[in-house]
Amino acid sequence: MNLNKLAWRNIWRRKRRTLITAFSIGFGVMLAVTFTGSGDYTYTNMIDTGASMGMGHVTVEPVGYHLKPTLDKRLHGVEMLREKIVALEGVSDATVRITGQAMFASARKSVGGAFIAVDPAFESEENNLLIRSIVEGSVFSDRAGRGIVIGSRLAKKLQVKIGKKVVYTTTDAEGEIVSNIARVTGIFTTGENTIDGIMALLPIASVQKTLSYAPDEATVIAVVIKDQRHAEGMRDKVAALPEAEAADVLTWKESQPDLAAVIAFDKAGNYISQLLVGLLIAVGILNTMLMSVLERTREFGVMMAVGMSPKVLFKLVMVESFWLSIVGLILGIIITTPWYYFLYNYGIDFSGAFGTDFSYGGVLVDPVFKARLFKESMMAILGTLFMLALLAGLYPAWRAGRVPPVESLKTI
Amino acid sequence: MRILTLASRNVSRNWQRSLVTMLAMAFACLIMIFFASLMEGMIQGSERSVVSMNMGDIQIHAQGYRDDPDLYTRIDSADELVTRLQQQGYMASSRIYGYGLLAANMASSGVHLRGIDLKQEMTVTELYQHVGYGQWLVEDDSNGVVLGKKLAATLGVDLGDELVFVGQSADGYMANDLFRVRGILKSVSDGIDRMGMFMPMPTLRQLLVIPEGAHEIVVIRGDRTADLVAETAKVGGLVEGLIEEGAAGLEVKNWKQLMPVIARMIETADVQIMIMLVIFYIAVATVVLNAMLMNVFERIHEFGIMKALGVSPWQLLALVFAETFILTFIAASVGLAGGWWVSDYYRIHGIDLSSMASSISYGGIAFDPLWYAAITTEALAYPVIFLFVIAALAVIYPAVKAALLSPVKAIYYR
Amino acid sequence: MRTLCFLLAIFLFLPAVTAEALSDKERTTHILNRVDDLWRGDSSYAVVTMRVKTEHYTRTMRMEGWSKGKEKTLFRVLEPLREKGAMTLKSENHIYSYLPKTDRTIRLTSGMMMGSWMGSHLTNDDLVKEARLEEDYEASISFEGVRDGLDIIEFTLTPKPDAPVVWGKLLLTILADGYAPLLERYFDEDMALARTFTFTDMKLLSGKMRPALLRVVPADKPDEYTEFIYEQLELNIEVSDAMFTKASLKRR
Amino acid sequence: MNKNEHIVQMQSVIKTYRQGKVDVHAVNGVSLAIENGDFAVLCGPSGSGKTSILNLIGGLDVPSSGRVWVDGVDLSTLDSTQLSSVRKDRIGFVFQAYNLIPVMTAYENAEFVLNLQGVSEAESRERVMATLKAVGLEGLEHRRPDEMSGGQQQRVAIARAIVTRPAIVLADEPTANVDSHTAESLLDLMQQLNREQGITFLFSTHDQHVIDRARRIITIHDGKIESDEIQA
Repeated sequence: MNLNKLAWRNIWRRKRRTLITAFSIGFGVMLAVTFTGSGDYTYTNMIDTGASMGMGHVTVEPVGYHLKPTLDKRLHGVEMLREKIVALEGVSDATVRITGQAMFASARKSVGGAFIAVDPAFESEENNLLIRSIVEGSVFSDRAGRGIVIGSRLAKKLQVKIGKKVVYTTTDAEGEIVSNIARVTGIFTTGENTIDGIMALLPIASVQKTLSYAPDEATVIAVVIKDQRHAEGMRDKVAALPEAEAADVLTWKESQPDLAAVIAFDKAGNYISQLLVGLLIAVGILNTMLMSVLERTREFGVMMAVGMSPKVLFKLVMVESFWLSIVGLILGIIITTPWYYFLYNYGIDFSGAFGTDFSYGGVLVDPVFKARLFKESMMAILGTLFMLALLAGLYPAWRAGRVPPVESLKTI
Repeated sequence: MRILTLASRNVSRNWQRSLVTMLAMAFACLIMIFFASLMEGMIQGSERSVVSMNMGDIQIHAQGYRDDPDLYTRIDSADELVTRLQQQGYMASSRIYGYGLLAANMASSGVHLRGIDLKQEMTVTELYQHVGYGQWLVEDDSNGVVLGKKLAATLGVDLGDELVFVGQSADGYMANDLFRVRGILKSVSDGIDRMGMFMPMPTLRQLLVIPEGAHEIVVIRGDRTADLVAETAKVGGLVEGLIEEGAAGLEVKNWKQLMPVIARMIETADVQIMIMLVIFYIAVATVVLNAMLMNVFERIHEFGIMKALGVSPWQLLALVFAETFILTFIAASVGLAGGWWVSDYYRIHGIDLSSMASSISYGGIAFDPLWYAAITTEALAYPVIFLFVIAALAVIYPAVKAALLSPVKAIYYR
Repeated sequence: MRTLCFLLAIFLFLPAVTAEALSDKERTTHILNRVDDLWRGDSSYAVVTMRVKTEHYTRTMRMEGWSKGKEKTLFRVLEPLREKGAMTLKSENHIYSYLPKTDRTIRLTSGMMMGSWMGSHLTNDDLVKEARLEEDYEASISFEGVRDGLDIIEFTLTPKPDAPVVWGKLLLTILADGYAPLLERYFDEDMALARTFTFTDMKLLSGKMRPALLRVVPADKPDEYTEFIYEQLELNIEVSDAMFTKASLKRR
Repeated sequence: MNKNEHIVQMQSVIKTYRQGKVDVHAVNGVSLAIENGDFAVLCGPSGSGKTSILNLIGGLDVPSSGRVWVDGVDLSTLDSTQLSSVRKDRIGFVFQAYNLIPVMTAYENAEFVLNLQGVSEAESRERVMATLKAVGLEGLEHRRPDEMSGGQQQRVAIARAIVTRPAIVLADEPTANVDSHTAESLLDLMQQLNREQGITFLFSTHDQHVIDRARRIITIHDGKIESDEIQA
């Protein structure tokens, strides 16, 4: 009769109690999976969406561009660098872009805004939110052409439609005011008012010409990576490239501090809630184990009388906590799996309650509540709950090992 | 009364078991109160960030100003309106706005001028407490201005630096003047951060040649708990009264109407918090349920003896409930005191999230990185009530079971 | 226009002529050159009064201006006293503003280009763009004959496909006799009228009869206008290049 | 005095409990020696100190003064873990209320201490089966305590106490909870074990049947030894 077997039988002496306790652990698993999973999903979504808004997960820019984005700062030899970056392990895409401020004017109105000059050959719905959000027309196909894709609100302000002319004016590398003409080939609606109201996509070669940039000069290489969590590592890898020596390499956290702040804040709230729930569950386990120890005082007395040492008794109760938490975790996995499956595949649609254009930190958020759990998060949840359960067992176990034998034998 | 005495003796006789049960319940109660306070604090903090920072509860504009913020679309009798509102127990302050170009060194930027009635403004918003560097405006320093955070960065200016403003005054002439950076705000809202330049109202009146009237009147309810919609209607009525005296059409809107996206976001947060609270209550329920079930089931044997001694099922039931009541009462008291204490600590000190993020902005509004708890009657009362309800529910089954079991079975119950 | 101070420059132009000029083209070019002759000169000096009427104010401003070539203009306020000494320098693509009250010079950024110039119905961008008109448009005669009792010629100016202009077309009407400009109308891309320039008050200026009053009326605010009245015009005078530098602004 | 001649030796042992506000001398200066192979009984009325003496010998309790040796080991020099191991290896306990571990079968209860001792599975199996057979529980190995009668449970308890071949078995009123017929058979069993296997037994009881069977009768009164006689 080993300790495990004995502990296992002991926890099933009170089936109801064990099941309720196991349920509360299982409930904890479900909660943690729901919230961490929703966090993992939402944050990844937000980060990926944010990345597709122009700067990527990792951004290569001219030194100092981040603080003062003026077009006199630029990267040289971007094509070489881009190819080097694309060849790196974990990079799914890298695009060369020029980002800048511009005035957009039609005969009716002129509106201040910003542009992203792109090479249509490298842009896709995957890596570019604006292209993904085109509701009318399409993206221009000629990198040296006169196309422009603008936000729907910007189009409305300018009172232009597909095929109409837009003049953009900006300050070039020498500080000269330069303008050029473009015709609207597409209109996008992201749902985020600011973006729809100021952003435009322009063909990169035309912009290079307008700005008197050389063909391999640009302001940004936006690197999209396969797993957003590796942004820091990728930044270091990119920064280590000899071609990137004269450039700043930033992660999305640095290029989009607002987004990073929102995520950090949300995470903090999430962790605090989960911590409190975890504490509550731990107290539940503590309560159960303590009760169980108290009610078995006499039994422990007998065990000690027949020669079981306090240490072994301590171990016995710890093993009971262990099995209790294993049962709880398994129960948790059983009740969480269908729930997670549901969240993973279908999600809860909140668009009825919240509307579809929902943005945090300047990034649109899917109103459908879905969950995607990272493997690491799953391990962390199970590990944390398991540790909590064991911690909660410590005091009762110590209590058990401390039972004075005579007293216990007297209790009937 | 005898039952209560007996119950309390039982509680103290089984003091270890009682203590364990009570501690679990008290802790659950504490956590619930703390959590509810944190969530309430988050909502209040968000509202405060929106309302108290700059928006106010209600804003009054001349008809059409919001769609096209024209220098000439003004509230003519602004001073009178402010006085009237104050007589009605509101706090109100008028503001004037203007646009132009601000330059420093060789950098320049479009700027949104904001003329502030310094004395009144302090009664309605907390902007004056939100200066990151330097100082807030004072009347004596008429050319000392306070800039939005990003504007200051765009211009590359520091405290004391010189600013040149060029624009057009209301009479069509060129408006230009030199200003000095007196303060730089912390993050407030996207608009203010990027474009905002605050100055004393007389300075702006002189600069833009606007001798009277205002573009905006910000109103704060005298009673923070008063219904916003009703108060908006009331202010609307008050304004209506003035219009008959010959003023132009005015528009009265509360912040939820002015910033529907933010209002909806806060409502969403409300929903999320409700969900979190429900989850919390379920977690608490399992803990309390288990604790109470254990406490009663363990003692069915003992109840059997009591029945054998002639205690009636009803008396037994009453006894169990009395015991539960005593346990819950003590636990709730301790939990309430503890929860209150913890919440109060965080109400004063806040949880500092600024190490994670210097500024947090949702939908263009900057929120305070210090997360304060807020104690409301609901946050204190609901957990306590819930504790009693759950304890009562948890104990019904075992208590009835104990009451109905035959004494012999009860004695040998395990 | 290239010969006048930039104010006049705004509304006139020398449209481009293609090398393989056909007979029609030749005639068009010939007439437009004659129109242009009215203001032809490598440099100029002018004194102009600007009157602006808007819904909210009416104001008058007197100013003097110099130009050299087509890319350089400098402009200084004479009256009212409140703004006396304020200067605007346009050199190549830059516009600088000198403010006597604060004794500072500001360079306008691209974001400010659409702002009103001096409270008038013209924008800073109009100042920059005028010099490019001839590069940006192609002209053809669209009407010749009597209209409203006047024998006129009407040119249609169509922007070249690559030209960075917002307009859909411009219609220029001149008197058939003497080629004095009468009317210039700006249309947007949907060919709706956006603004109208009218030229009246023929006067002897710098030795020739020229229209001395220019009035700009925005189509959406027919009650408002900006008027420019020429008091004095001298062409082909001595002007030093140094005058059109940023450094000279403060010295004046 | 050679302590090894005696399995148990008590020397001027005093045990004082504090009950409410008064000190109660449960054991008041007892000196006692139990020899190898003894079949001795402590008798006396309720509260005379019998159980306290057994507890002190079993190392379940610590004397207020005086010393206790078990199998030559001075218990006062041991900590709780060492006491556990003395109990495990040298002492067997039989309680009035059987005190079997409810989640274990008869076999497992008997095996429990061997398990603690770390005896190999094969050997412990052999010993447990033999012991269970000796106490007359053959075929009942897989019954749980709640599936057995009081007498059967007490037999398991005896099996558990002797399976480790302890120096002494301490039995606290082992027949108090069973009917007289069962009591007789349990006593037969213990007597037989004493005779055949030479296991030393020390009982506490006030049951005359037990006293009648004992070889040595130690009478306790108010925590003191009143008489100590050998029965023929």
